[in-house]
Amino acid sequence: MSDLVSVENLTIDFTTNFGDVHALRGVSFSLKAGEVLGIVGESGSGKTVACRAILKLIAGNALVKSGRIMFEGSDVLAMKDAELGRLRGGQAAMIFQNPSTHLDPIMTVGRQVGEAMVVHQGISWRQANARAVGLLEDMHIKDASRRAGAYPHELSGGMRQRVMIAAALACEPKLLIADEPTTALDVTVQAQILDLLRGIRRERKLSVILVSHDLGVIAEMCDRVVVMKDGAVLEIGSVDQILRDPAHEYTKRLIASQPSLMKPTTHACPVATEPHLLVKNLCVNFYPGQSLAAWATRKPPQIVRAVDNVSLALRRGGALGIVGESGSGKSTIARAIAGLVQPQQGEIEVDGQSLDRALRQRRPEQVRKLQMVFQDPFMSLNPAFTVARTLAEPLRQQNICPERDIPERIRELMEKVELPRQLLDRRTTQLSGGQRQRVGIARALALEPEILIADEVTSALDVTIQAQVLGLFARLRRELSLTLILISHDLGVVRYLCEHVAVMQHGKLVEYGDTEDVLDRPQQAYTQELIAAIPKLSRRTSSGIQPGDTPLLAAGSKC
Amino acid sequence: MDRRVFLKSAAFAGFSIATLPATLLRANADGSKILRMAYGAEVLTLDPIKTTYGADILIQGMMYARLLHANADRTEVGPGLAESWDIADDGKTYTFHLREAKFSDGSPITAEDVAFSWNRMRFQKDSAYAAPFQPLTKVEAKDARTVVMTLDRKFTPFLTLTEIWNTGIVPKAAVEKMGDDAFAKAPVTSGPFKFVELKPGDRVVLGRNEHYYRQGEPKIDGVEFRYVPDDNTRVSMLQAGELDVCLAVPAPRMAELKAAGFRADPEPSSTTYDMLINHSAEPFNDLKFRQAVSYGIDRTAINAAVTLGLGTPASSIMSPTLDFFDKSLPVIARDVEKAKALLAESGKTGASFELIQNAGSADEEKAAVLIQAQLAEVGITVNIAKIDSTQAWTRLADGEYQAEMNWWYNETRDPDNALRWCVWGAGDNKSYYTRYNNETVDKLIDEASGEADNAKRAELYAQIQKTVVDEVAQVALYHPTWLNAYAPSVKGLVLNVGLQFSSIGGTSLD
Amino acid sequence: MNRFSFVLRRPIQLIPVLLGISVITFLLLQMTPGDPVRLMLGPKASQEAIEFVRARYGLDQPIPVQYFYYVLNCLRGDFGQSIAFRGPVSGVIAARIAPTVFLILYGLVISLLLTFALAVTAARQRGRWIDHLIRLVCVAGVGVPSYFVGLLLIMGFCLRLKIFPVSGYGPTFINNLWHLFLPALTIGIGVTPILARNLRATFIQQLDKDYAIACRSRGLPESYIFSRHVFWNSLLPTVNLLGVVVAFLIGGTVVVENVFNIPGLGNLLIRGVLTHDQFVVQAVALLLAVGVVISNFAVDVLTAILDPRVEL
Amino acid sequence: MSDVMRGSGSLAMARIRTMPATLAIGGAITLAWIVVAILAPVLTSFDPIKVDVMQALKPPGAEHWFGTDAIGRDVLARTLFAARYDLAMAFFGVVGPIILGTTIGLIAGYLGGRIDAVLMRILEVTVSFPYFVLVIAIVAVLGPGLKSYFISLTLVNWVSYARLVRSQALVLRGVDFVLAARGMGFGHLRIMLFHILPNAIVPSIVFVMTDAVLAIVLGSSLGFLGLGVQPPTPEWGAMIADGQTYLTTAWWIAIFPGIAICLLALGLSLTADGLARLLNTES
Repeated sequence: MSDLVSVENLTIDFTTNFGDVHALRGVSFSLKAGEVLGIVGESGSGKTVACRAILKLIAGNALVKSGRIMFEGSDVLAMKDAELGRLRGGQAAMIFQNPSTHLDPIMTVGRQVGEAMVVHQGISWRQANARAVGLLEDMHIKDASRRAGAYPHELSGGMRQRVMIAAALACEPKLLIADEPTTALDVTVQAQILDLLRGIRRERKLSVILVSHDLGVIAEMCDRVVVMKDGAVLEIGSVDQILRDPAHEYTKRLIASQPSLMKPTTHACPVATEPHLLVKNLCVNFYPGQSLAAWATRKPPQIVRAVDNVSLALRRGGALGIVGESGSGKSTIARAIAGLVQPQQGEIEVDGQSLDRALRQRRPEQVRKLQMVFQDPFMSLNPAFTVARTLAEPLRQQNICPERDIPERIRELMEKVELPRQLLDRRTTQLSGGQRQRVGIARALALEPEILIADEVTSALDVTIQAQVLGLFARLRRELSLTLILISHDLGVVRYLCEHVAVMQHGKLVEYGDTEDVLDRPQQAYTQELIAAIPKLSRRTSSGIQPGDTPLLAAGSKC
Repeated sequence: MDRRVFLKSAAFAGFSIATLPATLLRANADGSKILRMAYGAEVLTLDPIKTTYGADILIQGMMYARLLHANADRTEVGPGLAESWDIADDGKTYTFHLREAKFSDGSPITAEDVAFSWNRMRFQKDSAYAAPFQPLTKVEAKDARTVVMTLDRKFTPFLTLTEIWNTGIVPKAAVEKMGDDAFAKAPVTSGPFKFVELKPGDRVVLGRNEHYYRQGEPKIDGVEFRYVPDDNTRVSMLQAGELDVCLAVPAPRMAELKAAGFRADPEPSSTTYDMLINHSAEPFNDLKFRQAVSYGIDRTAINAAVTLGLGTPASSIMSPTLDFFDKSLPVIARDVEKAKALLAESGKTGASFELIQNAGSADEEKAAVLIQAQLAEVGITVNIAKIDSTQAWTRLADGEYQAEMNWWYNETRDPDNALRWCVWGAGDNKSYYTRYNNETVDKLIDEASGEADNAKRAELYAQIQKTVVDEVAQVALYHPTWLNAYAPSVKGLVLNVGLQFSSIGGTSLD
Repeated sequence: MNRFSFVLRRPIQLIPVLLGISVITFLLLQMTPGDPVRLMLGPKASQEAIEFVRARYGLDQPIPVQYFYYVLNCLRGDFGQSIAFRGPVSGVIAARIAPTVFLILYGLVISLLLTFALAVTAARQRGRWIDHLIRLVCVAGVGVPSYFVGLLLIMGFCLRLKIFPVSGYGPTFINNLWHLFLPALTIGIGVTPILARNLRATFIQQLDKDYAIACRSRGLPESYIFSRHVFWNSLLPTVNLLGVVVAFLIGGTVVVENVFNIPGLGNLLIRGVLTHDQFVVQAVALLLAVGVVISNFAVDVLTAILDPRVEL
Repeated sequence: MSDVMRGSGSLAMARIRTMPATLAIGGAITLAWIVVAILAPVLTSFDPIKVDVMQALKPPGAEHWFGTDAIGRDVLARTLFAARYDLAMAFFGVVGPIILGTTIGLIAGYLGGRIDAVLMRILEVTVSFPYFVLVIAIVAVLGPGLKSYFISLTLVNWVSYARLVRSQALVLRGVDFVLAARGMGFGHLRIMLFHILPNAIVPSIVFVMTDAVLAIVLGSSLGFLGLGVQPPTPEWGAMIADGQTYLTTAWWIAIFPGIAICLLALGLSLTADGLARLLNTES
């Protein structure tokens, strides 16, 4: 088999206001016809630039320093507009990570699927529409002829991704480049889309380049895999070979950082009798803004039950994971407990003492006891503050210690979260995602809480950083004997940190129990579905690598 | 709805509208001779008794015939609707004999209509300008063609008052039928023109009154009287051929218009531009201070700067165009030393006063700034306050001011009316709100109005003029001229000293 | 629920706005020193006549009573009497609506044409000298006062070239296109820089959006992507800005109407404020407020037509 | 890419290097006008209010570079001194609105609920009012002058800032770091001042310069209509109004102040443009 695409020694720089950035440094790889090639790497690794370059979809400030890209023998980078027009869509097509931004929001999806056919093949809009409906049916979209008239916002995320695939396939390309096609989707939807991709690949004899940060996805889908880091290719090989016997240190670390492969840290938990935190019959309703017209016509107010009669109990020092897909209400529970959302019903007790549902009514020491760490490291810190100020503020406001002790306290906090003191004078915007998340943890710890609520704290982080932060959690929990509530969509993360797990769907508690029981022997259909949807990695890795054993994780897994 | 089709057609429509060739759109004149004139104030009412406003006065003068008719420059007043008149020996009874004439609707003008119009003007409560007619006590129709008016004293100027615009004759039947408000919007007229259209804030259109009593007049088909507040826009419109007459041209633009072939010569006016001062308040309650101010001001320089020499510096409070103007009075020459001495005598060294100026009036601002600069050299500080005219008038009338830039004109050439307006302390308006009150002057004014002998009257008026100048009743600055410009095609049109186009009937338009 | 159901809600939202405006205008005018009747009758009017007329217009009543009767009369469709024009306000206003509406719409059409021409050119020639030039002109144009533009236009087109009339408002539609061209152009020049700048920026921003990249990946030509996708997506922010601009314009026509002597509402309003013509000011302010609300409403409708996502 | 930006020391350097040209030029022009305003007495030997009727209407020449006006005042001197007044209008026309508007926007956006509803009704009323007319009406109440201008602009123009800040505050109050601050039990005032305000004010800062341009145009329009500065103080709008009569015979009276306004406005607009670019690249 000959190479369909070959990328040879490609070097691309971006000129920015802050100087040149080396996006790709001498990248070479090739794709054989009919093959599925995976490109894996963390953010900034250059994987997206590399695959976009194949269609010459590079930004205006990109500068090709060297190298070429051959597509069936012709140099893509040397192509003129007309040739590019034939290549893109006609020969090779691309689908992207976020289907909601990559579709034109104000054009019906049928038209978007059909327009390439009109432009490239010169057929009429009517014919194009008919074909688009057919394509949408091929993508397993039910009621396709009606859906074709819908706008993207009227469709679910998974459906939008199907539309984008249909649009890409409209002109029957040979190559499909899929750039993180499932990252923005819930795990069950991800499984469906991956299924679909497998199907169309088989039926249409497509060659595929699949870019992902998720080794699990790569492992399930690909024949060969390219591992990239900092704009360079570290190694290329068959999936089995890379997973079983990675040559490069980084690849090993990448594999070891996969939560599903990490050894649970929950085995040595202390046992207490009285529940530390008790949540009884919690209900949180949202009232989407009621219109005057509705009020005038005496329509009953619309209620969205974000949390529906949920009860939980947690022992001192215990760790509870709450899992669920987006919209399941898991974050709302966390916020309701922390007092940031006021529930309509239910009791929250800490050490047998009832907490007021309104944060303002809680006593200062009650507020202190319960602290939260937030999801998005780019949103959870005040960008106007320095690190020192971020940490000093709670100490000062809640009178944790005398004013003169504050600098010392701040240094201790920095040590606790393993950050160098030099960062104290930095603006929070000058930190990396992982550093920010540690500052966020330090800020929560400043108030010396007993219960820590961690809301998707690692989902925005790269997997190796995630592993480090998870390790930190595990250590802090043990050292400070914290009671932990961990909200996550990732069952691996929960398994790593928590001995109890609650599975949520549509605001209701679906399953609740010991982590091992629930995850290994799920009783409920939804839980089973959830677990089945996770791309499996473990079965293809060798026992040669000891998860949790790499130097980087050592700090985080003392127990 | 397909939004693209919608938007595209909207865009196309907009585009085609905006690109229609402008030359195709010019309106064609239909050949009728309409005199187009514009003024800086707008016409507010067409009822002659309800206003004292320049724009109203101008337009109403062309709409309503009066008992007497003035010639073009108002040097003489002759027969109008009244063919002749008798004055009783005691000077208290005037009998007017009417000619045969019709209103614009073809109904006859009777003595009944005249009596009605005059009684309305004199006695109706909201008649704005009954003041000059105080001696008049009774107006009645003796028969269909005879009107008798009775005065309570001998009053020589009376005959000249019968030409003032607000004595215009209105049809009794129409006014009573329509009511005041409706009549004021669509009146039946007695003068050279009939009413055609009133667009408030924009224009009044008049048409030829076929029933006008002066045979062969008017010679033109109508008048379009437009309101164009901005002086320069008005001039531009004349230059661009959109107007035939531009009223109130800014002085600096007269030469330019004349050079461009327009008839742009200053026309005599009865106007006096002055600084009104409040005699009842500090610091102008002091004669020495008033004199210091008067000597400190350079009237010649102000006249030169504001009218560019088209007016004359004031020597008297009265305009030189009025009868019995005292030519022997000199223009007060600026004398800083004398002013300083007077100021020291007044004991008000370092005094300051606020000078109110109407916002938007360039001439007033110029004069005010000059006064400010000139008095600064004397040692008097002037603070200029630009305020809108409503406030300015209210403060003036309420006496809550120190000094204000102002001007006034006189409807007649007889000075009685003028002096009663501006220095007669017994009057309703307290000497034009200056609160100047000299009983001797009041007495002299009454005496002069009852005197039939012109030589004696001249003497009395000279005495009055000297007194009020010496006492600085108001600080007269200069006497401007009417500055109007006429297109070359306009023949025979003159604005007379009393702000009337008495010559409109004989005006032609080539 | 229907996306367009806001059409029904709008009139209800108008009520508090109108009440607020009437109270503010009422108070403002009461606080302004000066007597409207004196100005109405002219400088030589007698005190007696003034008192009589004041009583006739009810100006001798206490302020709350005046306001109460005002609101009551409004509800009956009587907007009061104009002191200066000695007649019902409705008549005075009716004569002035057309010029202002015409002027604003005309000005908008001109500015939209200019805006699209400039913004499309700049966006398509992005980064070239013409783009820089357009951008500079737009930046510079924001600060040119419209009265100055008006003066220069009159000098050039009316006096030197004699192509357009200096002023006025003609009797026919065609006539008005000609009469109001310069005033409308003045308005257009005033508004275009803001709109064009915004639209150009949006075009360029949208050209880099994910969906545009996705279109490129499907081999659609640049011109097609621009005309079918980017253009329509870019209209939304500009349409919203247009709403603000129109509201601004409605007040801003005052200056233009003054310079070009157009017998419109803006002119009337300023005159009313300065002569204390209470009911005229009240009514014009309310009317203009309704105009602002209508323009916002039009923007909402347009947004809803353009953007299927909008729920109002 | 973003890692590069975090290189610590070079950040300040990078910022200078990346300062948009428009900011540099606009800043220079604006600064130049400020210098002119301060040094006006040094830059010209003429007194801007000194009347000399004999010297009236002199065209630009060796002695009077910009000529003289109708009462013989030096146009150059008046144009230079007028910069003081017009700059003051730009400054004060913005300061009041930004303080009032930010406060209201912050309270409405952060607290929401009924307070927000009431404040937004007030905003709606203000917005529905023809902007220019409201300013004129308030000036008519207070009398012309810088003080009335300042008050009226504050009362009218706060809405722009209130809207900008409110929309930011609405977003920010749901953002994690604000939730974190609430979760740590901080008071509303503290959260508003230290957590919301510094982050919500950026669009306002960008808008300030544009708004200053509008303030100058508005202020000079008032001067043009005769409702601005009291004579004889020089102000550009009033000077243009003065010169309008002489446009065909003595063009210099109106044209030079006209150019002056456009130049200052250009300086401020360019600064605004540059500032917007700078702050946008940062975020």
